[in-house]
Amino acid sequence: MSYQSDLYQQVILDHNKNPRNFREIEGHSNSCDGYNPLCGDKINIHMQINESGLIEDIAFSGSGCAISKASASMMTVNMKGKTVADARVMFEEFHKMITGVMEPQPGAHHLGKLTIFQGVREFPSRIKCASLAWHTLVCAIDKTGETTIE
Amino acid sequence: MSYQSDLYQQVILDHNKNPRNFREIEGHSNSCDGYNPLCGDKINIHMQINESGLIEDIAFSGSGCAISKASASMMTVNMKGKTVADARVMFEEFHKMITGVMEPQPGAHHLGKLTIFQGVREFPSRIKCASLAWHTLVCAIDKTGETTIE
Amino acid sequence: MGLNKKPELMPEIEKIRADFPMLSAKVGDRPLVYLDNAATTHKPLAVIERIRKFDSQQYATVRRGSYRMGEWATEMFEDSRKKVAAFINAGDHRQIVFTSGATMSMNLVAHSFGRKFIGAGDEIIISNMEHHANIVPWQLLCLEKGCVLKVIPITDSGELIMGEFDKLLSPKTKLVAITHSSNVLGTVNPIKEIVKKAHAAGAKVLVDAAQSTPHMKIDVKEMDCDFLAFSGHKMYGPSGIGVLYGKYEVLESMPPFLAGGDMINSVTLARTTFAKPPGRFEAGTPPISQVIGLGAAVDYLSAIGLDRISAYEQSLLEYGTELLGKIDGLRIIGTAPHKAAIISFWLGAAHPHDVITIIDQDGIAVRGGHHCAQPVMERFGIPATTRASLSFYNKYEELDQLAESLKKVIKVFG
Amino acid sequence: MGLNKKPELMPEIEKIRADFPMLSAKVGDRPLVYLDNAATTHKPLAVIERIRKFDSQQYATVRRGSYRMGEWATEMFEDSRKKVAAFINAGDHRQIVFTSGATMSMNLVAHSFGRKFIGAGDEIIISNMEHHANIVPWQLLCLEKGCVLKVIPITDSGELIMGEFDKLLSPKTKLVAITHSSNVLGTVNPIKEIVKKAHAAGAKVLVDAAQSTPHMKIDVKEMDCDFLAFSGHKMYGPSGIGVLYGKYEVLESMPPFLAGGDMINSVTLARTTFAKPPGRFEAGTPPISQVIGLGAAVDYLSAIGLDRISAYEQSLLEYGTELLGKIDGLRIIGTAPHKAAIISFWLGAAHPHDVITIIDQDGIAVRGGHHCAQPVMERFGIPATTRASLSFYNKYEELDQLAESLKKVIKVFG
Ligand SMILES: Cc1ncc(COP(=O)(O)O)c(C=O)c1O
Ligand SMILES: Cc1ncc(COP(=O)(O)O)c(C=O)c1O
Repeated sequence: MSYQSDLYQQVILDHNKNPRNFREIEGHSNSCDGYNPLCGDKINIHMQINESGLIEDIAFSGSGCAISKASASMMTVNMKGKTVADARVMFEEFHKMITGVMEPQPGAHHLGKLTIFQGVREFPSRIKCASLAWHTLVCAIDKTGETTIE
Repeated sequence: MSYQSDLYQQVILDHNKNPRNFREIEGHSNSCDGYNPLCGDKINIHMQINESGLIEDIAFSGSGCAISKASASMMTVNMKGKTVADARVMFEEFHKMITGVMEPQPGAHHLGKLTIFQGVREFPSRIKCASLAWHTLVCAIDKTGETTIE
Repeated sequence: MGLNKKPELMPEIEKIRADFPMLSAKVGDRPLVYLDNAATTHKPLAVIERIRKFDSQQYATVRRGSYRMGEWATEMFEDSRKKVAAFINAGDHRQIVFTSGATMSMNLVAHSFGRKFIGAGDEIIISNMEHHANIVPWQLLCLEKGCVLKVIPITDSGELIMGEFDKLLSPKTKLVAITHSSNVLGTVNPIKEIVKKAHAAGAKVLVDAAQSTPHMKIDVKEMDCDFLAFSGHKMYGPSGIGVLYGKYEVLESMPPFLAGGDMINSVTLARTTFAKPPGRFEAGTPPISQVIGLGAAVDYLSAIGLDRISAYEQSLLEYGTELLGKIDGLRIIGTAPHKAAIISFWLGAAHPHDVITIIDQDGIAVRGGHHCAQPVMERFGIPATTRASLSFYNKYEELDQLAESLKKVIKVFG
Repeated sequence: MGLNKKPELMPEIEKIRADFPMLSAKVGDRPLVYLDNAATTHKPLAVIERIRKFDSQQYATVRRGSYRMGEWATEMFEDSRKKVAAFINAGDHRQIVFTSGATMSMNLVAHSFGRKFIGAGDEIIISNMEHHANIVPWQLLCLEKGCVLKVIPITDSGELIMGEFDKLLSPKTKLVAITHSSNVLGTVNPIKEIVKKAHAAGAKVLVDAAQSTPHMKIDVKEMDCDFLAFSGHKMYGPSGIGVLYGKYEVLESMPPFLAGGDMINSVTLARTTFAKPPGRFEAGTPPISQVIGLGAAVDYLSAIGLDRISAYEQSLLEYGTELLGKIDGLRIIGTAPHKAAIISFWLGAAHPHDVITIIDQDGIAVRGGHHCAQPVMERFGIPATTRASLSFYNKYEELDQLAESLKKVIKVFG
């Protein structure tokens, strides 16, 4: 296990430095504020979902560590153009992957490049960093408005 | 140290079985209820003190262990006819004796037969049993009405 | 019946005794005969060594998501929570709140649940056999809130008069706070029946299990109680640690009690939001090493088996009851058919305080006093009792020694 | 100044380190470099062995006036109280209340003193550098009672703005609750001056000494504070034990908080009378072994000497501040001239959470987060800090290792 090969890969460091979709969406249809009280991370998700359940736009703002920021950034990139149903499936798969419940064999899931986060499982205290954006995504879809992972 | 020679001497056992002045005094001038919360002992003292501070009568009631009962009984026997000032001096001496602060050399104090309680010092948890009646006596003299030794 | 020793119920008794270093202690020149297990129990090496190992090789603070040392400590800490949950068959381990002791657990319920859900005119039912820890918090609550404390009376043998309980129950009843097993009488109360009736009346039930967790298998799902409180030090674990079990939805409905670090989600100087249970009720640095030690105690007890423990202790109880019953002038207080291995008695001639001083000279440790249960004393019209409370690490021979020593007391006071 | 190691201030450092078994622990294959002492401290063998000895050779319950084993345990227990009293120069040991931790000590004051003496419109003054344990209890109190929380602001270097304190003080002020030393900034506050002014305004003062008792000589008589709260586990003692010092006459004026055994004089089902302090505030079986262990910790610290500890830690602080100050992009948060050996910092490129994960790979344990002091974070406009908090058992070389490791972090995120 090495933090550089397993956790802080170049892609993650890049998304941390240059987060994609790091903005707000005016007149968004869905949103949620997500908190990780343990480390004080906050992620806000804005979404534009149309009547047929398609995610037309998604963006995030807030502050957090490299893992939570990169995770949010890569998630938004992946979510655009997906349906709400797809999003829920991917949330499940992502969660199973980072907690070590599911091995990310190629072809057996929809995660694509997101498998880069599989190394998180070796750093239990960082699992919540990687999952914060995802919990917040589901919360936004459910229009719950606020979520806290404990 | 032996409990029979040091603590439960015949005189004490006798006063426990046949406590003297174990009664109430109607129309008493002074009284106090004394409690030992640790063991639940209760001793009530009634006194008749005249204008010149002479203890004309003293009696006790309540429930307690052999040590507290015998101590109360022997105290009342000793107090009758003494002055309030005498009582205070004896309280001090008795207390010093049972806590081991004062050695009861003959002639150096006013305790007389009460030196039989000196063995209590070897049984720290019983010191309060021996002193309950005495604390209650001072409380009655002071007309405080209620006292608790902790 | 008869004076029947059944050592076959605990054939490895000497091995077990060797697990407890305190059992080879001496009092003066006499070996300690420890019969005060209802006050506190001794710790097996497994617990003592677990704490020592944790403190010297694994110690870190918990729950702060940090370096690995801290993560490992947190894992062990949460593992203890799971062990405790399994021990009382709680299912979801988030229903286990760690406190500093049973007293604290009950105070937590009084302050958090009580102050929110119990108001003027509401009623709380307790019984005449409660420990002060299950009386005074409710008295203080009722003083503050104007609620009313009702008391289930008990029979001369020390059993709840269930017909009276039925009469006390009403829509006004908000809480029934009842001991599972009395620390003076030994009586084991019919919790399942009480819970059923209380729930039918719309009341919640708190069970004081301080005296039962060490001695019998506890199943909170079967009991269906809303709260269960107990202490580590009475079940062969460390001092300074207790547990409050609460049904999750009940815990979730309750406001926090103690405030500080770790029980909050976010604090600003203006407003604070609180964590979910159990965190909500665990403010500040928890008793870390003690939680770890409690896990070891649970493992130890489970390895022996609560059923075997109960069976052997019941046999000790039967033996001791017979034996002491033969002593002239000795009156046993608490003779319910269903009781734990506690023998309280009143020895005509000698006050309990004198009894313990004298038998202490023989190395025998029993308790004399009101046992923090003054209303029981009043009920039986005595100021105090002498109490021998037994454990699976006791032997029949220790009861023989107690009986012999009591005969000496009678001789002194005869 | 300059990068000046002064090992002569603690010439026996290796001997001291050998006293702490945890200091030879490994994290993976790296020796542990423990710099999270503000969170919790490791225990010397003297403490670990004292607890083990007590639990295996001397264990009994306390304060119930019983057999000799129990009397001896009570004596040791009360002896610890006297040691703690002497440690903070409290004089009368009845002013020492044992609690489960600093958090509990402050909650005790909030519930007992607060709910009795603080009402609608009254004011409580805290500061902008408090730990949540010294914020949330007062927020909850004010929510309930309608009192108002006032906050002393702090300067950019992390010092109280005393002029603002003067303005906040008024006849409405009932309590000033202030930390002696900040767990994030390190700042040591001028308690004597604060107490003097508060008393002149008729307010009582509670000092949160969780971060100062381990590091500097405390003299409550000189401070003249009304309450002082601290934890065992932060001063090289066991977890699960804390202390509330209170002036006797103040404690005596307060109602009980937790209710149960040992805090009462007499209980009937109708009425209960309470014991005098400290017993009034120590309901239930106390953390017995932990009290004994705390006594051993106090002995250990006193033997080294708090003055020597302070001097050496100050030198470590100076060295570390210089060293880390040289790291590019590293901003130290908390630069008061009078501070304890805590270095909090913000490392531009890397979030504290990432910092600790990376340096953890080198065996270095520091804390990253808000340190249960979110208002401090807000004040400095950062979400979290990385914090190295030092102890007299740390070495200059460990700070060198920290600096080296931080440089790696910068390389990763550069
Ligand atoms: C029935 C019962 N309830 C509650 C308690 C209180 O337990 P603790 O003192 O460990 O808080 C005790 C023990 O003293 C007890 O016997
Ligand atoms: C300044 C300060 N106050 C209070 C506390 C709370 O102490 P504990 O968690 O031991 O109750 C801490 C430690 O976390 C602290 O640093």
